[in-house]
Amino acid sequence: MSPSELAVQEARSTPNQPRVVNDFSIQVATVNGSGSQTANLVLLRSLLLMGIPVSGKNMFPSNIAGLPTWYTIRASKRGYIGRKKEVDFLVAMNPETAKEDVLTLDAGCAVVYDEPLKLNALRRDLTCYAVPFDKLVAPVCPDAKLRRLVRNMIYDGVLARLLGIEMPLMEQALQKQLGRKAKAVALNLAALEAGWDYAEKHLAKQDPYFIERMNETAGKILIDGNAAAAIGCMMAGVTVVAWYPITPSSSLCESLIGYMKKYRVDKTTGKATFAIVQAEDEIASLGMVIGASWAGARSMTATSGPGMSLMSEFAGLAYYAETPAVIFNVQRVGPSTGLPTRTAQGDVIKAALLSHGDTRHILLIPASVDECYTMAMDAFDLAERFQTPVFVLMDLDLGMNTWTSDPFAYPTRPIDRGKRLTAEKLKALGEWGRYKDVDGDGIPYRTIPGDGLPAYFTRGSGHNAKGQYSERPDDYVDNVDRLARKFETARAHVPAPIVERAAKAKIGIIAYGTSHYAAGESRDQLREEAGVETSYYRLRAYPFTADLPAFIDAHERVYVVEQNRDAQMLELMKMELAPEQVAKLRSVLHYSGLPIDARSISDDLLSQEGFEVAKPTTGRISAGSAGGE
Amino acid sequence: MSPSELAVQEARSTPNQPRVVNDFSIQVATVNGSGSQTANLVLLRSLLLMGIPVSGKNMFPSNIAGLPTWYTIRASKRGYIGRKKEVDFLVAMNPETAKEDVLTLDAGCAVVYDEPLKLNALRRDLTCYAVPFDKLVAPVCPDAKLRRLVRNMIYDGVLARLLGIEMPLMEQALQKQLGRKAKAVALNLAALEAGWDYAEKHLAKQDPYFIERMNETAGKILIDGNAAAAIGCMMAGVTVVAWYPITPSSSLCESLIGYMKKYRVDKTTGKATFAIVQAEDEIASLGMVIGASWAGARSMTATSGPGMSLMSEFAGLAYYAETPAVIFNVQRVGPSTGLPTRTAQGDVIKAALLSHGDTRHILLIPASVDECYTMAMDAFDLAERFQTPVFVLMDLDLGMNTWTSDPFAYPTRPIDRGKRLTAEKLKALGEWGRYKDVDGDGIPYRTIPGDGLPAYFTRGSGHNAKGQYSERPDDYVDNVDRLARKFETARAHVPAPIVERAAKAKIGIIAYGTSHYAAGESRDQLREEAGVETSYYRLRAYPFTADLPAFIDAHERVYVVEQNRDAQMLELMKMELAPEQVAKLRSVLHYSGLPIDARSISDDLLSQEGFEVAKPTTGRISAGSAGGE
Amino acid sequence: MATPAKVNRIGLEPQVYKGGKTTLCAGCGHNAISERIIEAFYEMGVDPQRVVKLSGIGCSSKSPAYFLGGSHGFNAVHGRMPSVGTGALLANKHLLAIGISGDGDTGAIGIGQFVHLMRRNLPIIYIIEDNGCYGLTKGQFSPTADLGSKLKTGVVNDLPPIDTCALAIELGATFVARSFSGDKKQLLALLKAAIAHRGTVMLDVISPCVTFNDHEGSTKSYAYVKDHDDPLEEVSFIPFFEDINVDYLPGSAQEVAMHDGSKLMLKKLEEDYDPTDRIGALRRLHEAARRGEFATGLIYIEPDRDDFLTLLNVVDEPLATLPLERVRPGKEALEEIMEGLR
Amino acid sequence: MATPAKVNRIGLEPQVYKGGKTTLCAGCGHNAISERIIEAFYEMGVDPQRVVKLSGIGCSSKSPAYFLGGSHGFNAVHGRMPSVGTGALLANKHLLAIGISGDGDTGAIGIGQFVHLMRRNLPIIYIIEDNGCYGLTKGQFSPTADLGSKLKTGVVNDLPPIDTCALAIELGATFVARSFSGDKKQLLALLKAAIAHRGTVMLDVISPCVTFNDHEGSTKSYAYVKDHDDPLEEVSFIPFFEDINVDYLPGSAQEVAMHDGSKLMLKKLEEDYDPTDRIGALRRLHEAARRGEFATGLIYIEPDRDDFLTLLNVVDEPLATLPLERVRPGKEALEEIMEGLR
Ligand SMILES: Cc1ncc(C[n+]2csc(CCOP(=O)(O)OP(=O)(O)O)c2C)c(N)n1
Ligand SMILES: Cc1ncc(C[n+]2csc(CCOP(=O)(O)OP(=O)(O)O)c2C)c(N)n1
Ligand code: SF4
Ligand code: SF4
Ligand SMILES: [Mg+2]
Ligand SMILES: [Mg+2]
Repeated sequence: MSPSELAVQEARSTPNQPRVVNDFSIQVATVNGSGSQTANLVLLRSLLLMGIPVSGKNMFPSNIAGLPTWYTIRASKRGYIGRKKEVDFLVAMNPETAKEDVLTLDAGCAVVYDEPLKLNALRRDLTCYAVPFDKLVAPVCPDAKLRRLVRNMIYDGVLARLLGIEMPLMEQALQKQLGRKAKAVALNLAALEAGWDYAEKHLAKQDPYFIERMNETAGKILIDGNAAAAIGCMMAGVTVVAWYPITPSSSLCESLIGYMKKYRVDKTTGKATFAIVQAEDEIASLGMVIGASWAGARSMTATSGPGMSLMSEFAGLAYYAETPAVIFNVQRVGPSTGLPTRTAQGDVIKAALLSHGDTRHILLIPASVDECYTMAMDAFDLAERFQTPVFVLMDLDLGMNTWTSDPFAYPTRPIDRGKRLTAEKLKALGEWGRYKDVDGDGIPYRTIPGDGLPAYFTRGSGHNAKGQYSERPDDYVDNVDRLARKFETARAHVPAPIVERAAKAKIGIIAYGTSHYAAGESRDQLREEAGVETSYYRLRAYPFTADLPAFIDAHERVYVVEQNRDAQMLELMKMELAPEQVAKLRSVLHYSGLPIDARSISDDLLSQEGFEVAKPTTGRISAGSAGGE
Repeated sequence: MSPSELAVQEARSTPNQPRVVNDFSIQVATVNGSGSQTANLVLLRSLLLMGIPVSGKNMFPSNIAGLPTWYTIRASKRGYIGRKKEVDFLVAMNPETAKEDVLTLDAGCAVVYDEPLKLNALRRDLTCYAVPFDKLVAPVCPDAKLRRLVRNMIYDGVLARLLGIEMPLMEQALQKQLGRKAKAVALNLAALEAGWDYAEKHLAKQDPYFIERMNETAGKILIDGNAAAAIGCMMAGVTVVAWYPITPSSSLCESLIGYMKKYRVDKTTGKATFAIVQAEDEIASLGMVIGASWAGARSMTATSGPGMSLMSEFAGLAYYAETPAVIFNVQRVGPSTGLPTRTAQGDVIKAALLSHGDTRHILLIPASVDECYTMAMDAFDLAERFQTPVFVLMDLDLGMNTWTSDPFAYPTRPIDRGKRLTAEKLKALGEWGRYKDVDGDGIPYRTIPGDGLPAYFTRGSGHNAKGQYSERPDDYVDNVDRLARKFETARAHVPAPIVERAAKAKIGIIAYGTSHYAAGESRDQLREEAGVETSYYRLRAYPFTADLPAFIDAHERVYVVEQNRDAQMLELMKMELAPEQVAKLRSVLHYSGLPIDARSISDDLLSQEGFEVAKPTTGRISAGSAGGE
Repeated sequence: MATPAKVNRIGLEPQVYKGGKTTLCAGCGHNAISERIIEAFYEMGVDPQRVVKLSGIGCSSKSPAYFLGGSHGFNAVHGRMPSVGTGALLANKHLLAIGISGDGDTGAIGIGQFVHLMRRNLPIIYIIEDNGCYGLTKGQFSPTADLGSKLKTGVVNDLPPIDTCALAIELGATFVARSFSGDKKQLLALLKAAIAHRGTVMLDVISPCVTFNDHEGSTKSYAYVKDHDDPLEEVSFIPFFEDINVDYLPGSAQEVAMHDGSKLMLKKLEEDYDPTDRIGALRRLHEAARRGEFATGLIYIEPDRDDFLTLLNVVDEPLATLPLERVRPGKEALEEIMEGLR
Repeated sequence: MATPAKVNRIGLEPQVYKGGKTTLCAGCGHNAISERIIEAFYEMGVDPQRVVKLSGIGCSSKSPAYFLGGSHGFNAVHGRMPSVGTGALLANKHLLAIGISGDGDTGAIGIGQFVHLMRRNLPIIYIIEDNGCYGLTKGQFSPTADLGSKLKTGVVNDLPPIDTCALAIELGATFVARSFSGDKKQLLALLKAAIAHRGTVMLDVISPCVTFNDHEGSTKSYAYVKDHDDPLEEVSFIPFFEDINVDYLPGSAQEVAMHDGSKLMLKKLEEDYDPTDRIGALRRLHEAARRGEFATGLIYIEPDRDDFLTLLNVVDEPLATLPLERVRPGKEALEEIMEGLR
């Protein structure tokens, strides 16, 4: 682009906007497999190093290379880390989507684009910066084959200059990202600088977006939820893992393998204190977990919706046979051959009721990477304490995206291995029966193979309290009533909700998992834009804890925010709440496959409250390729 | 037993009871694999031939031979065909359970028993008839190997004499049962007569139970629900069946094979108008059904809970890919290695929501063998009309027990093959899109391979209205919203409930499936014994039809009667009814594995209504073997 | 003057046999296989309306979208293509079914359905696009990964591979072949023969994953496979509608007569190889594997066994479209049944 | 004077190795197998506390309740015993696992898990109680039903059987044998050898279903199997703790040294049979099948391959009971990880 062209474009922008500092979103549109992930993570980390609360979300297609991908980075001085619906600053690298990407922007946005795309011709209400990426990459990367990968680093340099990100921090982020690969570091540093230099020389700042140092991120880490959960599993002392690859859960087990190889192999003997098996499918995965848990190991698997569906039969068996099992479900959009790389909270009611017959499962629902870590530990404790499957419901957004967090605290609590019979206990009990409710909490004592204590023959429901085969109606009823009692006991042991009561709020909001961030931001919007005060109840587990009814009672209307079509958590609530409480419940749903955003919640809630809501903003992102197969 | 012993025993009985005519239950306790099924069915049919409303229920163990089995026949002049909780007349053939069988009887009951068991010594408040079965069988059956099988026919003869069943009808029933097996007929006739003769000569009638001719069964048939459903499937024009054996659904497909071989094979060419495949498992069964339906066949499978669990993933795919599928689930007690030979309505909510993600399925719930027949036809029509899986929820009680019914009516309605694109329609539409909602009812038009019309590539949810690959958020939302609309459309097309409004009733009862009979009988008990009038709503399908709220509104309290622990249908109702309606709902549950009985409902309902209810009757049957392994 | 368009024997242009634009990685072996499928169906003059394409889940299972755009296709669930294909063929026995699977889709989650499809000799062309890894989930080992093969991360596979060809032979498939996505000629000939065969065709095509499994140390890299390809014979296919006579020295070639009158000519590269000898075929597979090589070509054929649809003895018309009168027995039938129940 | 109780080498009486009273049909082959298992474990002096019994669903899968009453058992779901067994062994590698399955449980719904268990060479004794039918669901054909075998109703099976032994050999099992519930001596010897083997033992025991599949026309009836039993060798087992020397004519027997020092003596009935030759074993199975016979005895053995648990290289103690300090890395570890994420 010649300087004169640039001048034309400057005229088109709207230079009189006020400065927007540390409060905007950058979207990078590329194709996957093009190495853009490195550039995006470096950008993300550089903002973290600038001390600014930041979040990054990857919208990627269900293939390996060559299809459109959007990475969105949000800087938010107020600490909002949910998805922002509107894009403020676009980096348009992908010819295939560039036109639509630009056309869907709000007026006043900024665009850095690959010069040949000539996007400046499309609209006059944007600030456009053309960058000749190919021309810039050639000199810094003589090896033509590597250029495709290095090219993206150039936009980091451009953005650093345009937004005011400090280059030393950018370089530090790059070093961190690429680790000890010296050659790659050198190449990318050169590209970074080429971008900076080009912007310095050729691009005149016209947009209102600025990054300035803050001090909000000292000591923070950057991690995805899957890796966080993996650390939690390791710290929980998991010993047997069986898994089958599936997006978006694979990286949980893959991270775990990495950590375990490093920290759970005996330094002297080279022997592992764990066994991790890539099973032939999800049925086998859960079967192995059940077998291992039955034999006394802390055992887990991770999967997503299709895998969970396949686990249905075994999940019911484990519920009835009372074997522990920890199952991570990193949720994605259903069904199979659905949208495996999009996020959802769509398996909630399914997990709660998984299997045929009368079954009910414990669910833990982390909202943050820190909770992925801590709840992984909770899950093992609860599974062993209650001798039952425990599902940890994450989602793609939490599991695969990179989040900032305080560093994880070393666990102070010992692990809870539940009611294992011991020789002393046996003596105290006099007679042991595998399914006897000796403590009145529904939880029986168990023995494990090889422990030298009485053996029993494990089956589903066809047994009496002693564990002997029985088809007697009374034995069956006694047993399933005890199981129901056991589930009731669990209410007091699952993670309690995090509740924020606003003094005069008539409205309550209930959210869970990753809906939390958008819900929190929406509460600010509601207060600040519409004067609506809200209380907040962040649900963290099923069965619901005893305080849920009270929260609802304390408000006139309560909105349950979730990321599925059928309001699944609300359905679970309706199943057990009193009608007076149900009467107060409303639903806010978001189920497009993109992470939920605050604006959508606020608009929906306000319109249900009778407010006039502006037409949805145009800031609808074009994530997703269509047609033409 | 000598006549003098008999005299002792007579003294013990209570001869002053009033005559009880055509209103009592007979329970035959044997071991399975002993040929008692023939004797029991002959007894059952003889009562039918006597013109008396009758029902038979088999409580059998989960093995093949040698374990306790109880067959209960109920004669009811008022036409009650649900299980009667109390046993009035016991035939105790099984040494293993005889003691407990006798000890759990109410006072005044009658017992025919195998003499060596000496059951008369156990209680003085029963009428006991000793029969030396071994002595009687030897002369009528010279072949010692066959005696085990023939021996049971003797108690039919004894009962005929004691109760007053006409021998010619008994013989007619026997002929019918054994068909053309002349040798077997002769042997069994001899045994029947030996029983009669023995009773005639040695047993003095002391109990109050009598059978007398009525005229309530003219033209009626005797059939089990599985066979009835099979006839319905054949009449529906099913062409592809894939199944995997599982109790209690196997006999549905096995009956179907029998009928199809007889009526659906071309007489001249010997070629079949159907393909029935025993698949390798239930996942494959449903896969085959989906493939066949997709390619245009009317296709079905039948299974039970464990199989349905395994079908979860495929069920979700079919919902999203919009392929028809008819799935019979003959419910049994969960889970796997549970009580496979006991009945339950335990898969209701699971079937409705089967699979991960946002899915919702149509359920049809027959209560009678006639409905098994008609709803089988409805199921295919609905599956093709709505291009979605349809579950027919039966249960072991309905599917495997023998029921009386009016003969089935020949279908008058043509079959509905749903919205299949034709060349004309294509012309009219201009452009076809596989998932376009052209009629506003959520139902798109489909083409099938080989029809010469436009082809499409079938996937789950990753497509736009034209059927092209898409990951666009808006395409996804549009599509799943249309699916929800389609499900709404179905409300008006599923079988409507059968409603009986009682003029001044404040109480409503909702029941479904086999709970119907006990519910109906309970309504009479409530009226006659406690003066409680009730209205009745027999639910026959999910989604619920539009009149459900109105029924609830019209009553103060509504009891939902079902055979599972968790009140699953009630849960489904709570998920969608208004809080005012939910507030009126109560639950009556029965989940011991035995069919529900009227007395249990009445007692439970009355106690919820604040009535003083007598302690449960002792008539608790000992069905089920325990322990000892 | 427009040159007359190139058409096949049923008058269709090559274009008709193409599909959507591939979304697989550039250079992926699967794309080469799609191209051969397009050629084979074009050259054999198959009516696309008669074809159904089935697949499971994986990069490979996506590929049916990239050929035969005018045919119906069904991208089913992971590992369950066989059952969906079986159902489709039960509904309409005149369909020509081609199923595409991956080594993960078939060898791991789908091995059960694979076994039973082979056993039934279902008339389907079952192709495994075999790259020894799970491409779509980013490169984990699949059950066909060879002992000692390395992941990019350096992890070594310590389990023996499942040889899908040996398995298929053991289980009763009647046409078992192995090929290489890089061997255009062999693959094309085998695909044409597959179209002509009546019964299960199991065609394992080694198809390198250029993104995750094409490095040094991988035994499924393009280079490794090219180097270790051990063809059993030179395969050529002579369709029934072409009148070609090929002369071979006596004993130097074996001619296999196909069901539809086509001929498969196998020019021997080894004196004693006989693809109709089951145990010989198994031995040969084991031997090649022991040497770290891939025996390719037609490994086993049994041209005359009844396929599953024949065993079922159904009417000639597709079951899917039989009219009501053919599928609903008359009133008398119902009455007879009722009478039997009284 | 009380006679001293008969005890085995670890001092336990035979009674200890018994289980609950069988609920299977009188005469069921499965009961005979349970009896041999009781004998084998007694005579080998296995500590019942070390044993875990796993099964799927079926009459066969019920039978673990009828032997080794003092051992833990798990009656899992249909066809999935292998995964539960795998899990149990992962948790505690010192357990001795015996899995009982049926031909339906293994051959139909469970064939996928079967394939992968064999491939892994998991150290388990995997017994198929093979009656060619689904006993517990009343006699339908299973995938091991032979071509042409008849149901009681006269229906003829028109699909070829899956030969689980051939499959196991193809897949990598290291001890593959077939026996007959009616051949006490052979079965007992094989079971003892199974206990001594380290790796997957796949033992297919033909076990007639007297209720549904014991009639004329069935190829799995007691009479038919007795008539068509084709033993490969006379098997005897000499446990490591017994000092027996058996003399055979040179060349008339093959001695297989087991992992624990025991010896398996195979008195040859055929000159050339060598159970360490994979392809020879497959050929012999095929030949017997072609003749309508069942080759029984030790079909294949590979005594030295590393089993799955060895490959995993885990610590010597059971994973199940490692104390917290062994399974939770220290504070430094977490800090190091956190530092890497900053
Ligand atoms: C039930 C289920 N489990 C797991 C997955 C995730 N998954 C998608 S493709 C795939 C493996 C594909 O490997 P392969 O069949 O070899 O195909 P390739 O991509 O290598 O061509 C897996 C595990 C899934 N879609 N469904
Ligand atoms: C998921 C599931 N499908 C079907 C069944 C029903 N079922 C129980 S046992 C059995 C077959 C058993 O056959 P086999 O394994 O050969 O054992 P056998 O009874 O012959 O010893 C079947 C199909 C089940 N329990 N679970
Ligand atoms: S990841 Fe591998 S298998 Fe998948 S498209 Fe790319 S090269 Fe092909
Ligand atoms: S039905 Fe057959 S397999 Fe089952 S217990 Fe009886 S004889 Fe054995
Ligand atoms: Mg692959
Ligand atoms: Mg069997």
